[in-house]
Amino acid sequence: MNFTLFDLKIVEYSFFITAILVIMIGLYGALVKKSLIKVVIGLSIFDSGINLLLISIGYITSGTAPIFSPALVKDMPLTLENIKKLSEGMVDPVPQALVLTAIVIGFGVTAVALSLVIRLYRHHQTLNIDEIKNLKW
Amino acid sequence: MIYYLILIFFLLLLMIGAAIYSIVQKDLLYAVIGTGLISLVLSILFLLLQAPDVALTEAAIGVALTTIIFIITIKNTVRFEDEVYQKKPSKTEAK
Amino acid sequence: MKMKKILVISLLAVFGVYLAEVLFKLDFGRQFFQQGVKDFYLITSPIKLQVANTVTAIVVNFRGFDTLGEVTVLFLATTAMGSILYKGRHQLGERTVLFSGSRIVTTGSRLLFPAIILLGAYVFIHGHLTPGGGFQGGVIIATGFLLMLMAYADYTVSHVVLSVVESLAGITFATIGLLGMLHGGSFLQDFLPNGSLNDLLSGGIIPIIYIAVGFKVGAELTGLIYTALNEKD
Amino acid sequence: MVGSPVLFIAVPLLAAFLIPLLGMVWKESIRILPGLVLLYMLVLAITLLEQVMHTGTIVEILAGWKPPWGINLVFSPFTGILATLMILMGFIIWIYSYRFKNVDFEEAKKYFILFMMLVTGSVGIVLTGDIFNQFVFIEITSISAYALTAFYKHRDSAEASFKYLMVGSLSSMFLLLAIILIYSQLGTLNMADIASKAHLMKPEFKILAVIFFIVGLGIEAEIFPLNGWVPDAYAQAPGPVGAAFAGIVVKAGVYALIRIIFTLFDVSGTHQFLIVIGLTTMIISEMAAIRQDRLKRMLAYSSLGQMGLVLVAFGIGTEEGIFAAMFLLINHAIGKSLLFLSGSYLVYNSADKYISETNGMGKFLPVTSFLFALGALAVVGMPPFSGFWGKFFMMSAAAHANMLLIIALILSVSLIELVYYFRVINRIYFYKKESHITPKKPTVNAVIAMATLGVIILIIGFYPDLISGYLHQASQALLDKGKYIQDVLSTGQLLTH
Repeated sequence: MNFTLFDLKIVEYSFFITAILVIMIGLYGALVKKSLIKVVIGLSIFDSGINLLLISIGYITSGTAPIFSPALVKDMPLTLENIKKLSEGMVDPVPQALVLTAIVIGFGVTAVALSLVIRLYRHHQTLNIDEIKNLKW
Repeated sequence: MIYYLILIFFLLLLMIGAAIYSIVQKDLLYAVIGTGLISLVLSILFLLLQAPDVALTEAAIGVALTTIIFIITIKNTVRFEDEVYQKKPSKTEAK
Repeated sequence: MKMKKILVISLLAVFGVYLAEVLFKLDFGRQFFQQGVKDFYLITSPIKLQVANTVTAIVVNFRGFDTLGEVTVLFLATTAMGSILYKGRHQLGERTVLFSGSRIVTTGSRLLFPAIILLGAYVFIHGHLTPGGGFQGGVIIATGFLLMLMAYADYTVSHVVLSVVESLAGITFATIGLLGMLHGGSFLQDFLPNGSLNDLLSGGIIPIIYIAVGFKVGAELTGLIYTALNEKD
Repeated sequence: MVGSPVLFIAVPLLAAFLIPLLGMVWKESIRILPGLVLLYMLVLAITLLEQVMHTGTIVEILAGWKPPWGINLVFSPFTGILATLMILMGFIIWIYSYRFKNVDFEEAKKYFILFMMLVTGSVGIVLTGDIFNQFVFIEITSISAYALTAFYKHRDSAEASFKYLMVGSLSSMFLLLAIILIYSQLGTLNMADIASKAHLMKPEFKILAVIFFIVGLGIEAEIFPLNGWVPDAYAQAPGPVGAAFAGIVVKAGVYALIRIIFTLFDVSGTHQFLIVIGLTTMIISEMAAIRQDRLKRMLAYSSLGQMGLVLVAFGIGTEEGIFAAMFLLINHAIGKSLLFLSGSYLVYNSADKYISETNGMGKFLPVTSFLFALGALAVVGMPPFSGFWGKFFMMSAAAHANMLLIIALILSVSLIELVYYFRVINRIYFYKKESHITPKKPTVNAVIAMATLGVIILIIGFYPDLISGYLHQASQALLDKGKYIQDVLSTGQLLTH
């Protein structure tokens, strides 16, 4: 296999590679960083990477969005065959539905995490993990 | 086609770059803007991957709301990762 | 300290390479399974449900139970944030984080605010036709309120109104589910006429649920931002 | 029709949305409504359980679509018993905490909403038959748990909660990765459908998915490397919440893990993995428990050890082993909750909750002390109480499976448990009270709740046959994978209108 820059193969894998890299960067931030806000930033980057991975797994080359818009179905009888033919060229809607849910849930968790950060700052006057160590980690 | 590929590569690199930037940057406010940028790029990528619903959600939640919640938190706490630079007098001293 | 960093990076590298190795067995841009649930969704949605946007059909109809859970997660996040930041009965109602805007900002915001609310309402009412839906519309509405909160230092939102809207919308969602149960025997079952494809009044219960979700998400997120802004240092 | 399993989710959700409205009009309703809902759920659960034992698994279709396409709830003997146990514990803990935060209306409202959703989320994890739906319920449970852990406003609770949140959200993202790996290979999210198609998955995907699932669910199931948050969360949370963690949330996590390993995939070696990880969890936690000087941390470590024991029992994999595991699970839920509930009164007025501060409480709090001792004896496994039967069945299962090393380890671990619980009981009854501690009398509802748990322990201890019939059916239901798949996938026609 020869990977030239414009070889389609590498473009395709580049989505996976990016998603994995972003996941790694987010995990690194969440595990290593000392500032609590940085840790939460790491978590949210991790979340973004996973969402990208999910959507790119559902992608179909030169597919259309899974919406039967008026432009798509105009003057075409809505028979089973027509719909089947249209739907073959559509990307997978299920990962999109899952990501929709995952984004909202991720936002909820981030909000709770940040309110905990505010609470911790109120008690300790610092956000450094090393100084907030009343409990053993 | 080639422009399309260049656009995709640019966006992917921008996303990785923004992720590294927001982890490395010591000023948390800039780091948060970096995460906002990740979400923005991500939502354009979703659009290119034919997921307009998700793109809309990511744009609204990731770019606007997450960023603003982070900014509110930073306003309530500290702005810098190394708190040596911290300008804000701590509350206990003020009292 | 250095050791920990090196350890974490090497662990992550191993993990990443392994994950990449497995994922590269998938061909990007191709479907990997023979027969999945998606074919059924893509065909049933336009033909039987008359819903143009398949993602909406999945989110609200086929997997509507997930959406109920998701709305609950947001509701719980708001409650949790209120509970975590709560400091006692006598310390509510003052803004702590103030963004004071110039006259241009305030006038512009006042001009934009109705437009944003309208856009949000459009997005969740047309959730079954165009991209978007209850969540997106609700978030857009919340950003409208966010804009006002940023422009005016003394802009307030009534907690009572927010909580009433939120509760009523949630009750509507759950009640529609129970009505479906009375009508057809299963929770969240579609019991309204489906109309025809790409009509505004189509898709059975989907528009109603999405309007409820839109109100609920809008109220919840506005409340969430407002709680965070009112946090006292 | 008495009702259907979906009411276990729909009714509490409706009530949770209703509580803020009702609270504006009638303040007491925020306390009463969750109790009424839990009582209703309990009645419904018992009726349905009785029905299921005679007629077989109920599969509830949601939104009118047959299983591979829609989400479904499965109320089998196995899931039914777990759900009933959780709801029962939820109801008893509600009785205990009825007067919680009596002065502060806002706080009480949030507590009751979050507590009710904690129970509902756990029940949802157990009942659902869809992996993504399970993920949503896990998030509902976790967010309630984070908020409840940080409920008291003293300084360490937020830290414990943040720790929990970090581990929890990282592992829930791994769960999402596992779900998408499965979806990319099979194109379905339904558990039964996945189980019937699992052989179509490429092996490396299967292994990676199982690893991600174990990482993602291990946090709720509290298996060894992922349970660093547990002692802090249990110790910092309010007493009833600690009891709810031990009695409800862990059970849901263990269930999810067991479902993945027993039903979804048959990767070789997972049973041995369960035994190894269970033994490690058990030994390390019991070693840690004996070194603790704070009561709640000791209880938390002891809880971890017990859950390790349950995992070992599941890992034996025979019907007898699963039966023993179910028995241990029920005993752990009841006994450990009783310990947490009564223990939090024993150290009520001390700041640091040291074990030494329970000295001489036997004289001042006779009922609470007696119930604590009862719970401790039940958890250790002394003969006339419920725990004895669990350990007895477990050992006989291990003996039949020729795993004699396990028997030796269980016996030695029981000895350790005996030592540290007797240390506490000894202090309660035979030491002189420390002068700076003023004991707090438990309220009437707390006494009722604790006494109910004590009575259940005694009843199960003397008449184990009362539940063993149900448990045998439950363990058969878990092992019979083919029947599960058939039950789910053959449900109902495609409902249309």
